[in-house]
Amino acid sequence: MSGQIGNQPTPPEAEGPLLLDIAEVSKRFPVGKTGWLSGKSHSLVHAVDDVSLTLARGETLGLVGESGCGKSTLVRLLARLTDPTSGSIRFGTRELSAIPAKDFARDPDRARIQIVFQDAGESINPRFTAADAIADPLRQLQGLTGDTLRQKVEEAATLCGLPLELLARFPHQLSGGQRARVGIARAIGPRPDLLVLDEPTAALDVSVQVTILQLLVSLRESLGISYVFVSHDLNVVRLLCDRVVVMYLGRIVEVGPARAVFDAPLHPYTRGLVAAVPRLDGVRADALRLVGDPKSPIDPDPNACRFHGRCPIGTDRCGVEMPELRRFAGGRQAACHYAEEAPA
Amino acid sequence: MSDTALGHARHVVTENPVTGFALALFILFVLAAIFGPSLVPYDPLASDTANALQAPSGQHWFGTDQIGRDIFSRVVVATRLDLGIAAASVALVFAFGGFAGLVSGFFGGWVDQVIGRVSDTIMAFPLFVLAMAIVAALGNTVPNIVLATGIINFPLYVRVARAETVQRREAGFVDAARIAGHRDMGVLLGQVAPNIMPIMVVQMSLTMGYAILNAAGLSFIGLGVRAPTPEWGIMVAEGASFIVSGEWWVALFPGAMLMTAVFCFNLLGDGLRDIVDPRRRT
Amino acid sequence: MRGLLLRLAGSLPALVAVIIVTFVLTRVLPGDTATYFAGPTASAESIAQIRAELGLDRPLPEQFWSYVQALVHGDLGMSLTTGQPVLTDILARLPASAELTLCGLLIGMAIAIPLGIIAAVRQGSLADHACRVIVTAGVSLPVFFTGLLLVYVFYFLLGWSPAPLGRLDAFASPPPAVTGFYLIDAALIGDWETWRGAAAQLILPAVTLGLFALAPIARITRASMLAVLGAEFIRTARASGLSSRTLILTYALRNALLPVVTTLGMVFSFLLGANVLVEKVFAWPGIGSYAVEALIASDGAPVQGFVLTMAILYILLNLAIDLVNRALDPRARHT
Amino acid sequence: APRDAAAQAAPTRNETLLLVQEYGPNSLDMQGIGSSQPVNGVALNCYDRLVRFKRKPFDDVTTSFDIKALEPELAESWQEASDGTSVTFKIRADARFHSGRSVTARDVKWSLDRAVSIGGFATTQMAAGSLEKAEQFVAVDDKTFRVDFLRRDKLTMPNLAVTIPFVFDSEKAIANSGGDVWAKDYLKNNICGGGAFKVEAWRPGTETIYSRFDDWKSGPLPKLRRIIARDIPSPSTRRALIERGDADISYGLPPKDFKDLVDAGRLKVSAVPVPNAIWYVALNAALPPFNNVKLRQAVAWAMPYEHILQGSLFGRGVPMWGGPSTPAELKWPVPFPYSTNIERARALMAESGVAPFSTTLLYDAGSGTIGEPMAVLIKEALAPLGITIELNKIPGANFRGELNKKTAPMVINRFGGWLDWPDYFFFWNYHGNNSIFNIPSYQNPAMDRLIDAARFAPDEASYDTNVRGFLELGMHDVPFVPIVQPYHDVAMQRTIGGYQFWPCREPDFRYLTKG
Amino acid sequence: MSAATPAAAASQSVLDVTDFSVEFRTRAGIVRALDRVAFSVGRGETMALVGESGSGKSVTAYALLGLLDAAGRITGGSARLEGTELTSASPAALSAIRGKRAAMIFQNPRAALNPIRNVGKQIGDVLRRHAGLGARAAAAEAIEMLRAVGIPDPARRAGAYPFELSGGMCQRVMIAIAVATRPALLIADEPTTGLDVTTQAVVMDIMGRLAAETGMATILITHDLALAAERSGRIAVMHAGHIVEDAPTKTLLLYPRHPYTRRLLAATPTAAGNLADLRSIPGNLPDLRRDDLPPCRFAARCDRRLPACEAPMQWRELEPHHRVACWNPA
Ligand SMILES: Nc1ncnc2c1ncn2[C@@H]1O[C@H](COP(=O)(O)OP(=O)(O)OP(=O)(O)O)[C@@H](O)[C@H]1O
Ligand SMILES: Nc1ncnc2c1ncn2[C@@H]1O[C@H](COP(=O)(O)OP(=O)(O)OP(=O)(O)O)[C@@H](O)[C@H]1O
Ligand SMILES: [Mg+2]
Ligand SMILES: [Mg+2]
Ligand code: NI
Repeated sequence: MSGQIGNQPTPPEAEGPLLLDIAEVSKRFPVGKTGWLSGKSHSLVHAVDDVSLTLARGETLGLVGESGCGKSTLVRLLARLTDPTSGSIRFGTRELSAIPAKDFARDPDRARIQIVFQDAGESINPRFTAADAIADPLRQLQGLTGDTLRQKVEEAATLCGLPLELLARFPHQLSGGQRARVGIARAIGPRPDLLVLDEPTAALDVSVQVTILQLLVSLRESLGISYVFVSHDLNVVRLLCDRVVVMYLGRIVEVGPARAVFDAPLHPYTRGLVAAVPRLDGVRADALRLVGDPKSPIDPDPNACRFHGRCPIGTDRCGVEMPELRRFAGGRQAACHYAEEAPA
Repeated sequence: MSDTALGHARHVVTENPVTGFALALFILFVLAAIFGPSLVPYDPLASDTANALQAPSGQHWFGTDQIGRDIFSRVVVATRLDLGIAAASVALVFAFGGFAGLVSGFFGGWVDQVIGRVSDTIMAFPLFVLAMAIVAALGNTVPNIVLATGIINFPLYVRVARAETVQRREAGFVDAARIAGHRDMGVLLGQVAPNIMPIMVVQMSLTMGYAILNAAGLSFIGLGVRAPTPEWGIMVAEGASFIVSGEWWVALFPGAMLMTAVFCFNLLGDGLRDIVDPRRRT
Repeated sequence: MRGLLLRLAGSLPALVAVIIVTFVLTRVLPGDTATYFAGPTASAESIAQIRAELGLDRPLPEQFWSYVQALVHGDLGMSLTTGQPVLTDILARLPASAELTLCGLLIGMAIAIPLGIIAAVRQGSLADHACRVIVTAGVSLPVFFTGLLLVYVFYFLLGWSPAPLGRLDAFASPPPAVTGFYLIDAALIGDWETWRGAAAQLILPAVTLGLFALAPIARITRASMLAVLGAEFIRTARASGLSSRTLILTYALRNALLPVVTTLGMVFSFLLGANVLVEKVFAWPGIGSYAVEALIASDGAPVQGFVLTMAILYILLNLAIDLVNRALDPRARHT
Repeated sequence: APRDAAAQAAPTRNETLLLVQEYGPNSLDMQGIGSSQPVNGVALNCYDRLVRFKRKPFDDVTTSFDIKALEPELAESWQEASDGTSVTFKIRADARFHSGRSVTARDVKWSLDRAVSIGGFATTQMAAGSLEKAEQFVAVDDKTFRVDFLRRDKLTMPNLAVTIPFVFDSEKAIANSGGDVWAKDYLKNNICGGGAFKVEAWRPGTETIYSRFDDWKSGPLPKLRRIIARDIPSPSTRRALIERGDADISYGLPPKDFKDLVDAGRLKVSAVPVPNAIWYVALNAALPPFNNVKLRQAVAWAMPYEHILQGSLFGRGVPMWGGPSTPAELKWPVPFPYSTNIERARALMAESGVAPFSTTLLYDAGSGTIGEPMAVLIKEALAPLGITIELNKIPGANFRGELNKKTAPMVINRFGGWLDWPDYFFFWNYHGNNSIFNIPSYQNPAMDRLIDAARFAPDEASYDTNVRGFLELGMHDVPFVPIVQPYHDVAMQRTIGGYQFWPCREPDFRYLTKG
Repeated sequence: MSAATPAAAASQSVLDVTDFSVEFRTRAGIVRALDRVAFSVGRGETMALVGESGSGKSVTAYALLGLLDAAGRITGGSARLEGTELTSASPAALSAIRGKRAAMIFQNPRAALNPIRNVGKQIGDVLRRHAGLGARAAAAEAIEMLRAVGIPDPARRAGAYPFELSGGMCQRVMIAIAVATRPALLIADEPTTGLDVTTQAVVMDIMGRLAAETGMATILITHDLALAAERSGRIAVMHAGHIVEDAPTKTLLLYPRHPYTRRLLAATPTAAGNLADLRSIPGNLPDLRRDDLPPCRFAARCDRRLPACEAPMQWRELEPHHRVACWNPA
């Protein structure tokens, strides 16, 4: 189905192999209302804290972690929907962190970074038909109108396996899988270089999920897009992603090739996470259990490991010294004082 | 499941006979407003003191008033003005209040603060007295009554529009629109505004009734539309003094008409609310 | 506590704005106060004399300044219509309005909340539609008309209700003022005859107001009850086999009450402003009719005083709603 | 705390009168500036004057007064000086104030001095009777008081009987004055005199309760011991109260209600054509188009008189149209020679040469159920002449301001003078000195001469000639188109007797009886 | 027409459901949500009910406990809970059973708890209603229940409101409410959807432990086959209101016989698999409002369809405890 479509992604050759290079990015949200008279509030949610990572051209990066650990915030930062509190976001050769999110809407690079949102239904304006939704970015970002626009819309829809007769429907008249396809079609319409997918299949049945994942793979092949893929489902991440980033309470705790990370996690949190994933082949009686809840992301202790207190192998050291993200063999990194002691 | 809004409306109406009834009434009122003046049997302004205060009869269906004017004709002809006042004031406050609420909810920050203060200030006034003061200060002309009614409804619209906007400010489709290259105003007017429209329409329907009542109250105080223009509020206010003396029809018919109109708008508003209520969508 | 103080402080700007707006409004009122009060045969000099006495000949900013200065000292000026200091008038009349409005609200609540609950529990049923029609009818008539109709029927025709002579029968004397609420004051000294008299006087106007309050309260009760009944925790409660009494009263109603309380506050302040017309019909010596008379007479000070009082009441009311909300909703205590 | 008073023999219901009125006094001091109409009632009942008008029977419900004859009140007798330059009063020996102190000439002087110096309405009214300076008032001794005349003015003596020149307990007033010469604040809130009634409680805007002063000597002791005057703003409610028998007496209802009450016949209604008062339409004689006499006459011929009397006043008034072309009687008001005749109106309109035009008709919002229908009927009636009228209802406070501008082309108004002389009315309304009531801004030196001559006419004959002169001139020039002379209607239960009508139109509790 | 008697031994079973059918009347027509559903759960047993969204899992649970909304009604069959017939029980009788002998927990635990009542009281409410405890005893027992579901510092947490607790804790509170009266049957409708996998593991552990301790039968409703595989002894697969296959977990996973089960398994990502090996299920669930629903509701999506599939569905017990409703099982 991709053969019929002219596919000209626009990565200028000179830009080098790294598509995205973000360094020491943090995002903090003030909590409590900054009332008119109450002055500035001093409590901050450290949603994303000192995160650095890179994404190579054509690579698919998985992002996993507990709910509320900052995955969405991070991808919103790199999609330039919100402004980072600090840090740099380099897209190709361009530094984007200095451009306010407000102005980025009209930036020439806007079309090159697109997002597919978690809840496809909610991310489509209920007053738009599928065609309107897909056309919107094309019209706004590339100034297309009339027949060209329609043609492009249909092209994108076809690419995503969306029957053209569904284009006239409103979101509530579409099934979950179809909505997900509309969301993807809308995002790939402007032919982005980077597609951020924030839990695109979380609300779907397995069977629909499979087709969406396979669609993503085929789009990646035909359009040469790089993905940042956020998911709760480690099995899916493993299937789709080249590399995986594990976050915990706003910080990266482990990075590495997906298979390696899941087969032999270095960080105790990753270990607990992997152990908790249910498997078709039955329960493991000895599986590691992470009891308790994460700490509050509000004003966390800068000198303590965020996992301290819940960590099965933590020591007093973890309470006073924040572990750095260290490099390990096989292109892996982990932020734990005791990562070496990981069982093989 | 229905495919169109119209179809949806149809089944809500059939499911809810009261709303259907209100809709029928509404259509009647609109017809009266449009064609009323050319249909009525008497000149609504023509006095006939020889036939003053006649009880309802075959000749004068609703009787006659103090100076012998035909109440039926006056009541029917008044529809246009009353609906006009209500519609105009509601349209006014819809435009300004709705937009202010939209902006306030969407941008937050100081814009929100300023708009919030303005509507707080209005809310802190006893609203009817504020309307009176505005009309008294600017003169009791129809535009001023419209304006006053609009102003006192302002906070309500700001509140509703703001709440709805805040709910949608973080919605996925707003982000999606940003990603699609819309800037703030584009998102606000192109994406958020159409989505809060249904609930605003409900609001409008409910405040239409209130606007009519408000105009009637002003008339009672003596600050309403100028004589001899027929207007329900004035007619009720004038007729009110005849209730005790037994000429009940002078106040009753305009009162009933007023009540029916307000009633109709309120029921319609409730019905519309059910129609736009997402929980009721299948 | 700090939160409350902050809230109070937060309403200051609105209060200041209210003061300015009222001042300006009363000054642009077209009537010439001095001419009005100089009487019909007044000469130009006597009008000028009155004008000077009232300070109306001075430039507006100066008038405003002295108004504010007086305000700071708790002086709201003099009412020309009653010839009394505005503060005295308002203090004497506020309890009357408050008692009336409160009773109206209570009557409204007593009818509307059960109606709203029934309508929600039996959504779509005949009872639901009937409730809707009944409460909407209540709000569809101008209050003065309802009031007159009630007087006509219950006093004039049937004679069930006492003469609408104000708060008490002409020959009764008010109980010693403690709260200013006759019902409470009479109960305090155990004077049940006065209590009954005051209550009898109160019923018709309170019902008039109550009818008006019916619709918003019932509407919001129904809506929030519906929302709550559809909530998942109600399903849990049902799945736990809780009795329908516990279910509706303890689980659903208490949750549904949160938006109702907020609405009640709004309705109360709305009624307090709207009972202007009711007070007129029932000769109720409240602040609403006071303000209207003053407004018609272009008598600025009482209007300003009235609006200011109402604004302060409104702010206090919101504070009270906040407190009630806090009491009802643990979530509110944490913000 | 009237509660305590219950210990003494409390007034029975039969000794208590329940009066319902639209609004009550805004002060207890009728001389004070800004006092409202009901304050006259306070002055009447709670204070005494030197003299009062002689009462004369009017019909079986009402006693009225003779404006030309006086009887003693505080003064037991008086004597005009033979040269006609002064009058000397002998004050009742037994007259006491509420405080128990005996009334002296000094009190009278202080009170009259106050009336002429305090400014505002009181001073204006005093001046209407040539009472202008404090020097005119002399306390000869404790019980003798003299008024020196500035000029010969037939209004001087009657003006001493109106509600303004009443007598305060000056010692008490001064003691409580707080430094103010005229004790304005104190007297505003306190009765400080010796009238037949005391104010027991005054809740402005709510009620005023009067109780009898049992030591009153200036007349027969009133039968009523207590009066409760409630303010009931809604006329319908007042009507309901009186009709159901819950209230004893009420006035100020819309004319329709009085008509009904009279027709029903279950209540007594006192109906007195208000002396010196008319409802009229003023046409601005100073500005086009109504500066054209023919046009004004055309309007006078087009007025729907009968319709107004029926539709607006429900017959509660005396027609002021259809009279002979010269006044039949030399009194005021008299019917004008106009009546509704649209042909004559058209002819005059054509003669006037005024093309069809639009104009505005002002009326007072306070005139309620009367002004509005009247205005509507006039608007309708003048349309055939090509006069398009926009109605402009002006809220009370604004009305006088509008009149003062003297620019309103047409105004509906009602004027009533306390002192029932034609020249009194004409002086206020037609004189070129352009008082506020000369609403048409009518300027005619001939008229001024006639009025002035009549006011200070040396003899009956010259008075009559001048009165006839100005009446005829007024009829010809019609700056005012008189419509009707209104009734002052008061409804009361059948058990109420002794209703007394005074120029101030407030009820006099001193003569009322119950049961 | 007749469904075979359920595989589990009747003597041991807590719940026996046979020929259970449910319909919803809607404006758009009658939704035949359940059609002759049959299964039984034994004491201490955990049965998983799996299937795509809309297959009728929740409706089964609600219908059993009489929680259907007004539009829904049971049109046939029987459901016996420890011998009590549920389908014909009066609302009052059902309400007495609910929470006492059969309890239910839901997904989205935070929303499923009363936001303005502290959790101790919410547990206490059930105890007071069903265990006849007084207020004080109920409060004490509530604390014990909190302890039993592994909430640290239960005495203090009893006074907490749902919004003060994490999702995992709320779900444990829900479990506490459900098991407070030691019911014979617990229906857990997707109890861990929306929770993190780490939390899910802990919550499922607790449920498993409590079931084992009290001998409670559990119906675990989930769309996650892997979770079912880990946590249940038996799996019943639902499709469009039918139970299509019912077998012990291991058997079902290793030897799925119904084409739908096989399809479902083929679509489920596993730790070891490859994306390209996964296959989605063609087509959609049929519209249950149709009047002409085929006897096998999977037929339209099935690649093993035979002309025989037009015949009314019959249970086939292929081997002991392994039933399948298919004319052409693999
Ligand atoms: N606009 C905001 N204001 C304040 N706090 C925020 C805001 N957005 C996110 N947060 C906080 O930042 C943290 C990270 O949130 P985020 O949505 O990025 O998590 P997530 O990993 O995407 O979670 P999930 O898996 O549930 O989607 C959370 O604690 C959240 O409460
Ligand atoms: N109140 C209702 N009115 C009409 N149809 C209903 C109603 N409730 C459920 N249904 C229908 O019953 C069928 C089964 O729904 P059910 O909620 O049991 O599915 P489920 O298997 O629990 O799905 P999920 O995994 O999404 O929870 C669906 O087709 C649904 O549309
Ligand atoms: Mg997220
Ligand atoms: Mg479900
Ligand atoms: Ni629909």
